[in-house]
Amino acid sequence: MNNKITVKMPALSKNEALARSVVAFFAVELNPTIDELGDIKTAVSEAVTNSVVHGYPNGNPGNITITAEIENEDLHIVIEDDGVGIEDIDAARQPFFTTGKEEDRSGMGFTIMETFMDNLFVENKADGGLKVTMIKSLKRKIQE
Amino acid sequence: MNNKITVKMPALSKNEALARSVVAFFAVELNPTIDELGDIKTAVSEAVTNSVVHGYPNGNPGNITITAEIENEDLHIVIEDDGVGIEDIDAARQPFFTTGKEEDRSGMGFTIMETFMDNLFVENKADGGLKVTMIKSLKRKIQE
Amino acid sequence: MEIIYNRSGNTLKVTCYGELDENSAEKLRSSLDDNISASQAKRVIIDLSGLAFMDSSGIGVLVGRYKKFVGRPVAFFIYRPNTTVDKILKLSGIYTIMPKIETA
Amino acid sequence: MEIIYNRSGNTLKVTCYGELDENSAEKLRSSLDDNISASQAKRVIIDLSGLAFMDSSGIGVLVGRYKKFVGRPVAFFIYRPNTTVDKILKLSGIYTIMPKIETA
Ligand SMILES: Nc1ncnc2c1ncn2[C@@H]1O[C@H](COP(=O)(O)OP(=O)(O)O)[C@@H](O)[C@H]1O
Ligand SMILES: Nc1ncnc2c1ncn2[C@@H]1O[C@H](COP(=O)(O)OP(=O)(O)O)[C@@H](O)[C@H]1O
Repeated sequence: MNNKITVKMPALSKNEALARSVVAFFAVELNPTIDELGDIKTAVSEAVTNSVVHGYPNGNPGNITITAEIENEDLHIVIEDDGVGIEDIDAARQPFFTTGKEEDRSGMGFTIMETFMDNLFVENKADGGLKVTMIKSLKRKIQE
Repeated sequence: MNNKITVKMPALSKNEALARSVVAFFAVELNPTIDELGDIKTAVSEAVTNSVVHGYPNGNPGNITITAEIENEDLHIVIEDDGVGIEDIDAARQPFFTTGKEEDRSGMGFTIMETFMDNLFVENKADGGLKVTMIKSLKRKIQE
Repeated sequence: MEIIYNRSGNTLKVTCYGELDENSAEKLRSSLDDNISASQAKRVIIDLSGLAFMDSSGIGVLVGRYKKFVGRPVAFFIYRPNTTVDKILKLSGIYTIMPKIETA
Repeated sequence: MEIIYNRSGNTLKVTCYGELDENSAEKLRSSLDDNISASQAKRVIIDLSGLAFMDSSGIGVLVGRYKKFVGRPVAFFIYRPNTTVDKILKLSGIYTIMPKIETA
């Protein structure tokens, strides 16, 4: 039976650490290296932080839903919010692009997700909000 | 805004550690002592293990849903499964009562939950399965 | 869950590391059965100081070992449980069949 | 997130402990601004070896400090990032404005 967890929490700053830790804990089943675990935690943190910082600009934060699933030796992670979504996704994915305060945001979130994971899909949901899907393959390249 | 997380996972042995760890991580916001955190982890582990061991006796495990919520200085935890439920809940809550293999199960699960938490409610769900609600008050008795 | 054995004279000391729950209980159960039988020790000291976590599945393992070896010339002792584990062990009344000892 | 400062001559060494994310970024940001201004140091060495985690919020803090103090007589250096943090810092190109140093 493929293992799968779903975690739902309000889009609050203080939940960022919980979010990345749960996914990291879950991923341990796939026996990742410390560096792979660091990649996964960082990518999850970027997506979750985006929902917290950009998803609900009018205050009144809604939820973030995180799904992590193991399929064969791949870790599939989906991070969704019910916020405002992104008008031009291609532009938003460019390195250094940010609509945040330049003092705070580097515009490197999507670039980090893309670099640290094997696949990244970003889409607006039909009913509003952003859905980020990332896949990390933890197949051991060299048989150990 | 009161913080609240919901975690859903299949009722598998290997998820027991994840379940109690998520709740413990969440509870840290209430600034518990190490002993209080031990109580919470243990009580959650008992309820989750029950869903794994007793909830789905015919194989084919369904889901466990865990909700943890902070209300004032209380931690509310709800653990639900969609399994067979319990025919005689009063009997099941007695110390040493078990329908499990005597070699493995001590029958102390509910007793531990009751002792370690401030409130414990156990009920069968209308649509099948068990719902266990526990509350731990983390009010500091002596002002620090 | 890691399990380390130390034999000295008639005493077998078992030290458990990690988390003891339903998922890891079977490993400890079969390890204890094999090693206690093979050792023919008269005293088995179960050192719990390395356990970061234990729930009632641990009680199941301990009571089960007592029942399995009862009538044979072996006595069990529990050593250094942490606060939470100690509370569980007290609740279960296990110290009446496996006394807690202060030195090992 | 804990932040420790060590002054020696013209150099201020900042050591960060814990996790640096969006939630903790503001604490580091205002702490750096206050302490760098007060110290009037010429070199600020940011020791990241104690960080268990950092995401791009950390880049935001670092680039922000660079921009704030640019034109003033203070240079920033980065010291001992872990593998994952080093990858992020390289990606962001920050080493061109805050060189990584091997000894501090
Ligand atoms: N969940 C989201 N909801 C709304 N907008 C988002 C979301 N995630 C990202 N964005 C938009 O995409 C831009 C780029 O995101 P990112 O690369 O992570 O950089 P940063 O977060 O530093 O701005 C953001 O500035 C924001 O405009
Ligand atoms: N989630 C559940 N679904 C079905 N039955 C349950 C559930 N939880 C507990 N029970 C029943 O209640 C009994 C007592 O539970 P407990 O006190 O935890 O002891 P133990 O798990 O050691 O048997 C179990 O043996 C089982 O018959």
